[in-house]
Amino acid sequence: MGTGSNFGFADGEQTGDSTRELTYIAAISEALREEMRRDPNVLLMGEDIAGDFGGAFKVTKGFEAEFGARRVINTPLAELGFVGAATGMALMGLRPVVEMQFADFISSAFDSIVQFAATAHYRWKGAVPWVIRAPSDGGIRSGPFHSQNPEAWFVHTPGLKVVAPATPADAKGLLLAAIRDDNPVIYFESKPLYRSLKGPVPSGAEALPLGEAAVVRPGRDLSMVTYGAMLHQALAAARRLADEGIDSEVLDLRTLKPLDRPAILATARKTGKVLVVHAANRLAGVGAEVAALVAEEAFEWLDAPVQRLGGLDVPVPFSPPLEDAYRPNAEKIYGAARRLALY
Amino acid sequence: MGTGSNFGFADGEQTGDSTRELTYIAAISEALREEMRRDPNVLLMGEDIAGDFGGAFKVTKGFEAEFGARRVINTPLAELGFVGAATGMALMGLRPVVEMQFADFISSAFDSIVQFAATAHYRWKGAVPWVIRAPSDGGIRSGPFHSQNPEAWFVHTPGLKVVAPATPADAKGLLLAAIRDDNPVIYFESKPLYRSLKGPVPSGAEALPLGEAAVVRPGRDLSMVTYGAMLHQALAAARRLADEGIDSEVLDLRTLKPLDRPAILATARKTGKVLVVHAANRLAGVGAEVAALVAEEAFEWLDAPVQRLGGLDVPVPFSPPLEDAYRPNAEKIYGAARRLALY
Amino acid sequence: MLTNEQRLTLYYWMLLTRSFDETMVAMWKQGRGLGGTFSQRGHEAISVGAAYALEPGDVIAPMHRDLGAYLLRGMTAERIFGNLLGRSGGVSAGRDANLHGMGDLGLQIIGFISHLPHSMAVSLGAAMSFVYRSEARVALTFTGDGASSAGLFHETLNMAAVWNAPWVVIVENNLYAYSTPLEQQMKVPAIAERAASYGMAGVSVDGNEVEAVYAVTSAAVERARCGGGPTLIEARTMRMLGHAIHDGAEYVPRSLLESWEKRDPVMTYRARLLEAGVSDEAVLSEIAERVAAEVAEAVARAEADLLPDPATVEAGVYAEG
Amino acid sequence: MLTNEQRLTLYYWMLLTRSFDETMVAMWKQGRGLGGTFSQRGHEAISVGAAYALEPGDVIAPMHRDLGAYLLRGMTAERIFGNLLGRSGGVSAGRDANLHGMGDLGLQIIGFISHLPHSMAVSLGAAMSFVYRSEARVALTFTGDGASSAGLFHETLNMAAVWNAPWVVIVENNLYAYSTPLEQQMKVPAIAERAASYGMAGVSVDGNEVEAVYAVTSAAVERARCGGGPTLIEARTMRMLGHAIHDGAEYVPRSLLESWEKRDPVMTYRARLLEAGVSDEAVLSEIAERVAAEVAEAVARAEADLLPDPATVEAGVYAEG
Ligand SMILES: Cc1ncc(C[n+]2csc(CCOP(=O)(O)OP(=O)(O)O)c2C)c(N)n1
Ligand SMILES: Cc1ncc(C[n+]2csc(CCOP(=O)(O)OP(=O)(O)O)c2C)c(N)n1
Ligand SMILES: [Mg+2]
Ligand SMILES: [Mg+2]
Repeated sequence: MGTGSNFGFADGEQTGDSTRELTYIAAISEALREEMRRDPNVLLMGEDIAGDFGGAFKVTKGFEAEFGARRVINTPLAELGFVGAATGMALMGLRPVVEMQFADFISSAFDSIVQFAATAHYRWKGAVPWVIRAPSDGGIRSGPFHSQNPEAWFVHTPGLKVVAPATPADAKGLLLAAIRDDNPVIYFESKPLYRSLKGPVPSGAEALPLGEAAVVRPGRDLSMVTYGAMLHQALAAARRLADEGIDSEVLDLRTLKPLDRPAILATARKTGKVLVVHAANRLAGVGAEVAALVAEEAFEWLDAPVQRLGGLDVPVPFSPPLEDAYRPNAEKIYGAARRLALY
Repeated sequence: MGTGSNFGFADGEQTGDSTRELTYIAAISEALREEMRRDPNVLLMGEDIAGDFGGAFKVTKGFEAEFGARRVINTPLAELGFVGAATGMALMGLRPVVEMQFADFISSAFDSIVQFAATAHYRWKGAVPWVIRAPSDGGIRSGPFHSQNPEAWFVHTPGLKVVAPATPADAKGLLLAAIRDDNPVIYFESKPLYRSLKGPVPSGAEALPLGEAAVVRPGRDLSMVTYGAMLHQALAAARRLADEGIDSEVLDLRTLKPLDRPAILATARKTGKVLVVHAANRLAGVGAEVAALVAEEAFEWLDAPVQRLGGLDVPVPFSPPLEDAYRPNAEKIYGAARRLALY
Repeated sequence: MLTNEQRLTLYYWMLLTRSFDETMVAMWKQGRGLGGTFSQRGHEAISVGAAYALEPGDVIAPMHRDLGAYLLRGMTAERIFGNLLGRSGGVSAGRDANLHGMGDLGLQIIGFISHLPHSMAVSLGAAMSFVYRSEARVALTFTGDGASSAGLFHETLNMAAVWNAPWVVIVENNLYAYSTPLEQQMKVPAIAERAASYGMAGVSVDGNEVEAVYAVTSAAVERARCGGGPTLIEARTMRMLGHAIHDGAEYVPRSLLESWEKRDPVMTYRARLLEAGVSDEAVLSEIAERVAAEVAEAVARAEADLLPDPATVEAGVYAEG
Repeated sequence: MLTNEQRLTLYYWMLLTRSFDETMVAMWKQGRGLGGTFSQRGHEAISVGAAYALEPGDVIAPMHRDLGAYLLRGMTAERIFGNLLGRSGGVSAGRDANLHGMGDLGLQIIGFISHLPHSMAVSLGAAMSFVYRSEARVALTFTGDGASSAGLFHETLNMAAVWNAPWVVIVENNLYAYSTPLEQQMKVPAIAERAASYGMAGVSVDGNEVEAVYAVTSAAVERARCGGGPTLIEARTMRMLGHAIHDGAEYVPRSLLESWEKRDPVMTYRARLLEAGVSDEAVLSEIAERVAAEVAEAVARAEADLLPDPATVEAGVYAEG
């Protein structure tokens, strides 16, 4: 159910100034708007995205007025069907951007994503240039069905690309890249960052490359490898560690498939100590792949065991003490990183 | 599509002798038959399982005659719906065993499995004691849609149990355990082993515990951690290595969720060298969790980097040279294990 | 025919539902809520009328606007407020949000999940367990106009018909799915008529008339109980507030709301009871006072209840035993 | 009205389809196959009659018994045999099995996946791309009686109707889904009538009469092309062999097969052509010889073709550029 969160209201970001700061969600809207202006093949589909309403999070508020109902399509409640339809449009050369109302509902379209869209090019050169935008993650008291981070399912599935930006600039640049990419891309946007995070965003419509991680904070003593909202928790932990003389490198993966293996291995080899952090369930999560990769290919450089922090192996609980116990945060990252540094 | 494979025919196993050998598939049939005789709450559902036909692989041939149409229910082609119905039956205390015609089609029921069945007990103490039997794995020229090993999706999902037997005895004992377990269990059976593998099977209806791995071959020099059909490839590789004086320990995980962490760590600490092998796609597969676990908790004991062998990051291709390139086998395991031993 | 006492009972449950709902909405506006929640304003006649048609052994799988059904089945207002507030005494003990996860098999209630319309298939399974065990029980569930676009709607109706299941589904057609009006959801918005193409009974009812809802549901439930097979009931009503608590529903024409306001299921039933001499102002006021007190006490207890102990976060993922 | 030349064209494609199919079945029996495969025997009139109703720019998404549609759209028998045999010159270059993965956008063909009925939604999307670009094109797809039980059937029909898409679906009702007869799949096996509850045109046709299939499909396609919206066509026929090559279909009553055998779409059409004086034995035999030669040559070339180079196994997962 589209339960309310305080992130449900647009707050009319101003645009146009090339040095301006935007919220994370405004950066997403801007990427969509600019790309729709640029490329007539881009269209939007999803539940409740049209009209003055503009979607559960108002990302597409005003879009129907600008681009018309032809390019901003409200769908019935039928994720499997409308993702399949997006695949058909994409095969015909359009570039549909599909909004899941919440990332949690992507499981309702799972079959169409992993079986049809993901495999069409390998099997018969059917290119499927769609993007699914999936508002993911929790920490905002939304319960098991509005807090999920289902990226691992898709990273494991051949043929998809998976993106998870952590900053407004990346949100814009990677969404542009995702739309322009000729493959099915799942774009996990972070609900907790929507309106809590502001940052500089270039006003030009320049795409960032998919598949490139970013060293957000260089450091010597240990590496934190993370993505999405956890980047900011990791940075907070790193600041606190810095006060204690521990110098953390923080790597933001940004793209989860394809993973930037060289960047992961570079930081691991540089510091010799790696802590992988994500909000998704830890067990068999994307962090397991990162840790396994490091263990396999940076073994000789490691001075301590690769550590992982992630959600517990339970559905995301609703009540604050439970959700806080479930989820990594700066405090827990600080503790794990400190132990690692002192190893 | 239910394409043919040479595993599609029953061959009338004899039963009744307590020292007898059964094929892997006959062991599955036997477990179902005995448990249905024992527990009136056990029933079967799935496409084409009833009547004289008895399912795409004939596992339930003759069952309708013995147990009646009430307990052997042919469903329409509606995986999402009939898994949901099984969940409702299970909530009412029945123990449905659902047959997927092929494991590949489990994605069609994904939503119901991961969102409803997996979470009901955590959320409101709704116990869901069903089993989904999923004929999985390839190597038999069945192409991208009849060769999948989708276990990682479910291992990552809180609330499920996941089983993957590699021998006829385990196939029987773990299926009995899965049916008697009060939780939703996905039971991945191995198509390539169905009729190619025979082994001793106890005639009694004794369940094996879920969550316990087995050291199938003790050894000193390195550990192979695997499950399903790959166990036999690993054992073949181990025999060849033994001829060269390399002594491999082979651990069969048997249950993938919950993972037997102590057994994994014990073998890792014993040999200091671990090779994880599965037929599923390697990237972010179950092997990543195993490797990450070893890297994290057996670090001090490791004499070489944890290695993984798995399927490539592509849909399972059909044509023999491609499928062979895609998939691990004894030869590839031998090579990787040898390199590891010599590290 | 309903007795006067039964009519007052229906009124009581509708008023309790309404009072709960109004209190909840007010609390959330005051910042005393946690996360989001759903108002069911306008749906009282459906959830109460339908649930009243069940026997105690029947199973019910409500959706997010069926507060009345939970209450009538014996789930206390305190436990439900506790769920909304994430308290340890809430139905899900803080694990699930708002009206989700409020299952209690002791009360024969199957908990709801967000993903629509999964209660349909699951409740069909419950119904099939009754057939399996030759029990004269029925399963009833609810779904929405929006949810009827999902494939599971079709899969479930089709299987229910083929299996001749003792199962009843009520489609609460409240003209909107979130912001999406009916005409963007389906070309022929006669949902009850879809039943025919499955070989299932289908009937449409005024969802603002509690006795009418009760009557068609009773008939469907009793037919199901006697082996007569499933029924699809379309109950027409209007969602009177936003989709969820944060939603102002500016997309709904005000005139539409005004016309439905005149047909408010609680107020019209109250007037009817007076008119027909079933009751008098004094009795109805006494019910209103009782309801207000119950709700106030439920809120007070729920607010005073503890949040769950974080040490329990990993408990209960699996059933043991 | 069809010209005599068109009639012979239809006959040619049906015969090519049949001949391909018989050759394939024989090869698999001889152990010259790879993996499993599907016979479409009995379905020639549907796949050929429907595909013949399309313009070259229209899109088609066939399912596993629509060999005739692939051939008629220009996919050569050699490429299809190559696909069946996992050869590098096969449509999917050895990546996909039997009749799966035979997409070729140059021929406006969308490839099939096992998971039923995904071609429905995907082809609807293709149709919507024509609306988007204001092109007078139509998308046509096929599905089965079995696949019609899946939720995606409902989701797609509903959206096609709401969006008034230039889209046509043909349900090949061949009385069985694998071993499951119609009565275990649906209570009211009048699939065409389901269209009404979506607000869509629905029509039933004899699937063994190629001209009848052509006629209803043409009408539906032309209506769709002119903005008249989607159509659901139910084509009734019988699956004459097993579900797939390994399946002896012992569950099908022999008498049922015998009665349908008399209505064989290829043989009855041949007789009709002779009877109506459209053609004579000599011409038809000449066609048969031509067809036999084409199939033989296709098989020879496909069998002589190389298996794919294992070094290419990771190529092509992603589209580049
Ligand atoms: C599969 C799925 N997709 C999306 C949602 C988000 N969502 C919650 S309620 C809702 C609208 C439901 O409309 P309807 O069924 O008419 O019920 P109503 O809220 O009007 O009572 C949507 C789109 C969901 N809960 N499930
Ligand atoms: C989602 C899904 N579940 C199961 C299957 C396995 N399967 C392949 S074909 C088939 C029967 C299909 O019947 P129908 O749609 O009538 O087509 P037909 O084979 O009769 O032409 C089944 C169950 C599948 N392909 N897809
Ligand atoms: Mg509604
Ligand atoms: Mg069929």
